[in-house]
Amino acid sequence: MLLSPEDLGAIWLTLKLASLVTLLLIVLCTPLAWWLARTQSWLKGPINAIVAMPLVLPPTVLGFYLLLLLGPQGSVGAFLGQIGFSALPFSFAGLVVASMLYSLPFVVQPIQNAFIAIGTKPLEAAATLRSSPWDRFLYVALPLAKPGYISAAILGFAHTVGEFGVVLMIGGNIPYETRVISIQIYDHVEALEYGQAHTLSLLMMAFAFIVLAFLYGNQKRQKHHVVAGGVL
Amino acid sequence: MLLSPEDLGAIWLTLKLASLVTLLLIVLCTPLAWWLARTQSWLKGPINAIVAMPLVLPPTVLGFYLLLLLGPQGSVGAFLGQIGFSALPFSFAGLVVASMLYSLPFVVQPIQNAFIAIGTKPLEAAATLRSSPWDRFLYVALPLAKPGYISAAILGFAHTVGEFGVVLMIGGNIPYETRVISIQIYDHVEALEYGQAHTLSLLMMAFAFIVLAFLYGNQKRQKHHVVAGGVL
Amino acid sequence: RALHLAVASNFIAPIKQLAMEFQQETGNDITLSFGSSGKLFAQIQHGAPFDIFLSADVAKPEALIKNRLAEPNSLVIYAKGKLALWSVHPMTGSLEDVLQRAHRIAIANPKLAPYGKAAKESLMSLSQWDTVKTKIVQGENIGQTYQFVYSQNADIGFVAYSQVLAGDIKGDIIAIPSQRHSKINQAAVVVSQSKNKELAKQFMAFLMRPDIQTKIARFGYSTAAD
Amino acid sequence: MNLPTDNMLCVQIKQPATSQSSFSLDVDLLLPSTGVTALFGASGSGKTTILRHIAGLNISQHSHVSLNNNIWQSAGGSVPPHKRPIGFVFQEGNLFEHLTAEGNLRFAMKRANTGSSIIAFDEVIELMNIRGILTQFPAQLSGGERQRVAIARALLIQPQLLLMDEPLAALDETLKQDILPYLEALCHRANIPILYVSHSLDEVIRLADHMVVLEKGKVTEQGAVHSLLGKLGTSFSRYQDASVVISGVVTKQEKQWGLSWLEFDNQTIAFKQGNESINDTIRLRIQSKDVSITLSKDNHSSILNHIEAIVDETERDPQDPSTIRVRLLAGNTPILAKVTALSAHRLALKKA
Amino acid sequence: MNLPTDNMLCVQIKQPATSQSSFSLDVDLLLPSTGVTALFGASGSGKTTILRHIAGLNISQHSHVSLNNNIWQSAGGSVPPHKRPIGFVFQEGNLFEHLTAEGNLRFAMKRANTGSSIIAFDEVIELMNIRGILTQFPAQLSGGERQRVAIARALLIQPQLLLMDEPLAALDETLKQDILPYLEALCHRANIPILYVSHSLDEVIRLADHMVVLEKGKVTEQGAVHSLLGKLGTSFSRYQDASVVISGVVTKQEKQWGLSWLEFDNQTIAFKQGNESINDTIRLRIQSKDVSITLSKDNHSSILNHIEAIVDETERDPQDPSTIRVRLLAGNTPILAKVTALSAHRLALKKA
Ligand SMILES: Nc1ncnc2c1ncn2[C@@H]1O[C@H](COP(=O)(O)OP(=O)(O)OP(=O)(O)O)[C@@H](O)[C@H]1O
Ligand SMILES: Nc1ncnc2c1ncn2[C@@H]1O[C@H](COP(=O)(O)OP(=O)(O)OP(=O)(O)O)[C@@H](O)[C@H]1O
Ligand SMILES: [Mg+2]
Ligand SMILES: [Mg+2]
Repeated sequence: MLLSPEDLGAIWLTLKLASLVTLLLIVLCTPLAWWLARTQSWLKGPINAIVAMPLVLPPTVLGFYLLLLLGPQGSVGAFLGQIGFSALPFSFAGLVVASMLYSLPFVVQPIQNAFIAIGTKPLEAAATLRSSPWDRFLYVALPLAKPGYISAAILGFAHTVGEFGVVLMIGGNIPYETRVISIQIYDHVEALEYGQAHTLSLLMMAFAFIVLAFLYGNQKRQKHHVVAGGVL
Repeated sequence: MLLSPEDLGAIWLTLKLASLVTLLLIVLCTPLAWWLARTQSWLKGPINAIVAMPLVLPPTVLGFYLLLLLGPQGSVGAFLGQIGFSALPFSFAGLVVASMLYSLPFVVQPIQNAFIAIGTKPLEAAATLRSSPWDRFLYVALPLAKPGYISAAILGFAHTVGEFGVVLMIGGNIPYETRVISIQIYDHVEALEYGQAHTLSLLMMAFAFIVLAFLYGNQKRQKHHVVAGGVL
Repeated sequence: RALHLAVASNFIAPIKQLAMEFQQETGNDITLSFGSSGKLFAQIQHGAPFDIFLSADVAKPEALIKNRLAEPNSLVIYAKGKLALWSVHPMTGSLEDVLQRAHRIAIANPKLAPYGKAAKESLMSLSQWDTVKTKIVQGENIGQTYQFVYSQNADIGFVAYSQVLAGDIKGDIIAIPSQRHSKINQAAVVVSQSKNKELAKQFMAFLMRPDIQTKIARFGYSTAAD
Repeated sequence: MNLPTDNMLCVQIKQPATSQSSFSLDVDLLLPSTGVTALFGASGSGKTTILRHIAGLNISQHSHVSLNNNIWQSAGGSVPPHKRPIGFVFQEGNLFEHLTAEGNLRFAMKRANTGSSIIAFDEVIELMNIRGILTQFPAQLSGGERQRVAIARALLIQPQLLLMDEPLAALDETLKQDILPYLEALCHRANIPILYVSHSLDEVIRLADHMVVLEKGKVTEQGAVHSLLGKLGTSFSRYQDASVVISGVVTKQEKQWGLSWLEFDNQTIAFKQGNESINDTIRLRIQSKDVSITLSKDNHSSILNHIEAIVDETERDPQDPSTIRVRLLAGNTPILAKVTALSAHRLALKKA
Repeated sequence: MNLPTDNMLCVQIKQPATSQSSFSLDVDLLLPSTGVTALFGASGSGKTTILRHIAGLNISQHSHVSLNNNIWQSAGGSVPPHKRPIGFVFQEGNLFEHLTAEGNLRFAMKRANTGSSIIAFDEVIELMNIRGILTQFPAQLSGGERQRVAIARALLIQPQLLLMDEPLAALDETLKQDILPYLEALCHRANIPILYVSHSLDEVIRLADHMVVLEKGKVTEQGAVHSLLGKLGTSFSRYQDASVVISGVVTKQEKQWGLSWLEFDNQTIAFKQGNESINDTIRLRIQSKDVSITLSKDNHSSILNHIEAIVDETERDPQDPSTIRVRLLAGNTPILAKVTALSAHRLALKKA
């Protein structure tokens, strides 16, 4: 099973992309999920819906709209250009942004639900123990929301690895820069190089399986430290 | 804003597909999520990982493998053929199966987390009230897991609507039968019929926005019926 | 029974019109399915219910015949693509100047798309490939390549002449001489499993009729006769 | 085993210590399946764990649980919790958060054994004084309100055995005074045995016929409350308010004074009239600290009851040198008195 | 307002009824910011809600809360809960499920006001008897163990005001006996005022200097325990065990008998020796049911204390016709006695 340097490059790029996207998403989604979990504002419904919106479009089409938006003619692209950013399309940074947008709901939702499940009691207890909002968020809410974070990380990571349409559009399939492994496999399939496609797919699934099985295995039934002899 | 009969057909097909897939997934994922939430078995990690596996492959590639598997030469396809089923690829039934596979983790995960968050206490209380395992599942676990179900339904539905690669590959893009709206939009873009693509995309987003905003708006902070004057 | 055509995505616009005409002429319904040639190929291999396959290249129909999945003698070249260098903005100076000035040059994936292969060959024959290699971004197919230029993320791109004709932005075009690259022939075959071979053959004949070939040319292709 | 376990609640539990917890439980109880049995013991002694085993929420291989010869748990297997005809009032309430108070009660009523609807909805609501809060969700209830709903819920399942884990801890005196007599009456009327965990000796003595004292997962005392209270020097008498329970027949009632008289062992004693009638056999508890000893019969005191007795035994409390416990015998009936050492000295109390 | 609120805990809360709940709270309390104040009232009367307002967990616009002139809540704004120097023992414990017992305590210690580390870790652990369970998670603790950890946690935050919502409800007598005196000593030593919700009059009287009686969200009585207990006919005296508290000076101690003598109003009374010393001023509670009235001084009884008093007032309990409450005056000190109507009749007790 020999991998070409291009395959290796794609694997490396994929890992880098998926890790970075997952990490950034978790950081960025945390305040959003927190707000969504606690707010009584009427904005909650609409914002939740907006978060899920990118899902509804076919990825390549979403990619096309992103191209329009981020291109020199697009409102966002023009603005970024003005403040001195280099263009996002066809760059690794662009891949990161696009993947984040597309995997957003899979990270927000589990975290949000985990925050909801905590309720107010532990936070109230912390507040009476001189724990500031920030402190109680870090030391009470976050640890209690751990299962949600694991779910979010898994879904976000896996979805970014497999994501393809958006990445293809925004990335421009540049070897060693934006050609991730999913594009590489896709190319093999389209070029009828089925043997290479199988090899890469298998490799990817095996790797993912090991990572995920490990992550899940570590996800304990945190809520209830096993009751001696408990039956339910 | 005029929609062609093909557009309307695609819309109808999409709604049918997404609703059916979401419904079936919720029904099928419930026992799986329940088992995953409660078991101490070592199989938990691996099975959880397997559920997330389809995510890791690019959708068209996944579709390709499904085609291999479900086609007349494929092991599953041959078996289904022998027991008298018509072939799944290029049929609506095939779309349903493929979409379910692909959206599975987004439905399993939120439900599983919701079940974990319930803990054993309410179930124990129910057991002492002559509630059989089945009864307490229906009348205690399910209602308490409601936020998880809403998340699962939203993610599953949205993901199925936007899904495209798998559906294109397994469905064969047959109008009125397997050409869902995401493929239709894709075709419009490919044919450079950008106007029609924009119209359909907008329509789809608007529709999804309304449905999601409504769903989320109804998702109350169930866990805590608002405390009069509570500040946290 | 309707005749079921599997058509490469780059031929969506012409085939829609031709199918309508065929329906009017013969009263036979036509169903159209689109996709990349590679996908359609894989689908036919696994029992897709298509009668005719209109590919974007010749290799895949030939491969189908070789695998006994298509009728041996049914292969026809129904269209020949014309490659064009396209930009939304005016292009001045020689082709070389234009290529040197550009920041991003869009081409279709040479491995997958005939237009991509042609673009690469043209660049090589112009001895430009090595100097512009790093500026190239690849679309998965010719449709994406067009979108790169359309959205101006790439300043120029090698697209199909047919696309520029169909699109709402005309911009500036430089035609690439066809001798700089191998032919962009698009071939069609009748699928072996078709249960509608008579009608299929009828459609193949229709497709190659001179008046129809002229119509195809109007979409920006060279005709089979050229 | 050929024990006569016909009308018995038989509970043998061996729960070994685990890596999770150093706590181990090893008890062997044979309790009458009528009346109230109190489970008494320090915090962490295993009271809740025993109830969980009886309910089938915990199981351990080497346990045996049976009620009236219906085996719930043995080496041969285990009846699942929902098939055991019990009612369980949890220490923490455990109401269903997704249902209103009324929803919680209806949940129980729908699943109740309809054959034996002895306990009526309205009656329970009234007693627990929860009519006003029926539409509220548990998160909107006060601690005591939650506890009352939990008791009501456990009653409405129409149990054949009621397991109550400190059911009245969060309730005030007044409510306790309303609820306790009802529980007492209930266990007689419906013949429902109650296993009752409580820290309040008052409650225990008021309610219980039988009692089990636990210490670190082991039983240190068990028997009729009657006899346990009369014994000096048991681990039980360390608990502040040693007392005895006497049984007798009601012989006289004077409505004018709100008093009834009980006759036992040829002695009479007046007590506050309740709903007993003449010739009823009833039990009274006499706390040792309420008993004073006098050598002469004095008629100028507001103390109404005078019982002739002889000193049977005196014991100094090792932890409290100021106090002497005196065991008296009024005929054959033991009575305990707690007096200061100084008084005992002055009166020269010693075994007769 | 120009009230002298320097050493006062000032609590005015107006929480109107909402669509969620028909309960409304309207209280106006001015409490001394030293010693123990008991909050007493039926289940659902609003005790927990008051504590939540003081802690800042509930806020309402029309409230005013201040301690020693530090305003925590007023129309002008609200100090957030984590900036109020309080310790809160919740009725339900509310331990952090993701931390061990020790983790819960360390959480508090890390955030404690380091300036005033009066309460030491080891001391608290020892007192609460929780050393053995420090490594366990809350889900692995018994009810009483959880409650003890919660108390320890609230103490280790080194509060300047301790809010305790039935902290001892799940604890047994023995533990209570260990913990109560400590709390008592603590509030003196560290000068930490305690607001204490309890259903147990025993606890209240043992601990409290001041007391507030709540009914349906309104204050019906408030004042020094001392004076409230002596008043007849207050809503408070409906609670079973009316009593008085007398203050006096310790004049004599006899180790041999484990007794001390208290002198008040020219009378002496013996009591069980504690850690008081000669000349200390201390308080004793005398329960009305422990007081009997005799017309002659009789030396043959084990009753040690005899106090000369005159009958000041008698009152029949409307709910219990068998009982008469008698208010006596020993000098100027009121003493309550609860006797049977029959005895009162026999002794012909009436206002002197
Ligand atoms: N979150 C809430 N929403 C609506 N009503 C509430 C809420 N919390 C409490 N109540 C109501 O407010 C009243 C007072 O409650 P609170 O908890 O203060 O009572 P309490 O005096 O502490 O009672 P207990 O001794 O039973 O704990 C109760 O009638 C209760 O039903
Ligand atoms: N799930 C568990 N895992 C490990 N240890 C436990 C668990 N539950 C209880 N224990 C331990 O078992 C012992 C007995 O607990 P149990 O709840 O039976 O006590 P209890 O007598 O009900 O006490 P309390 O009066 O405080 O409620 C305690 O020491 C406790 O720490
Ligand atoms: Mg317990
Ligand atoms: Mg309360």
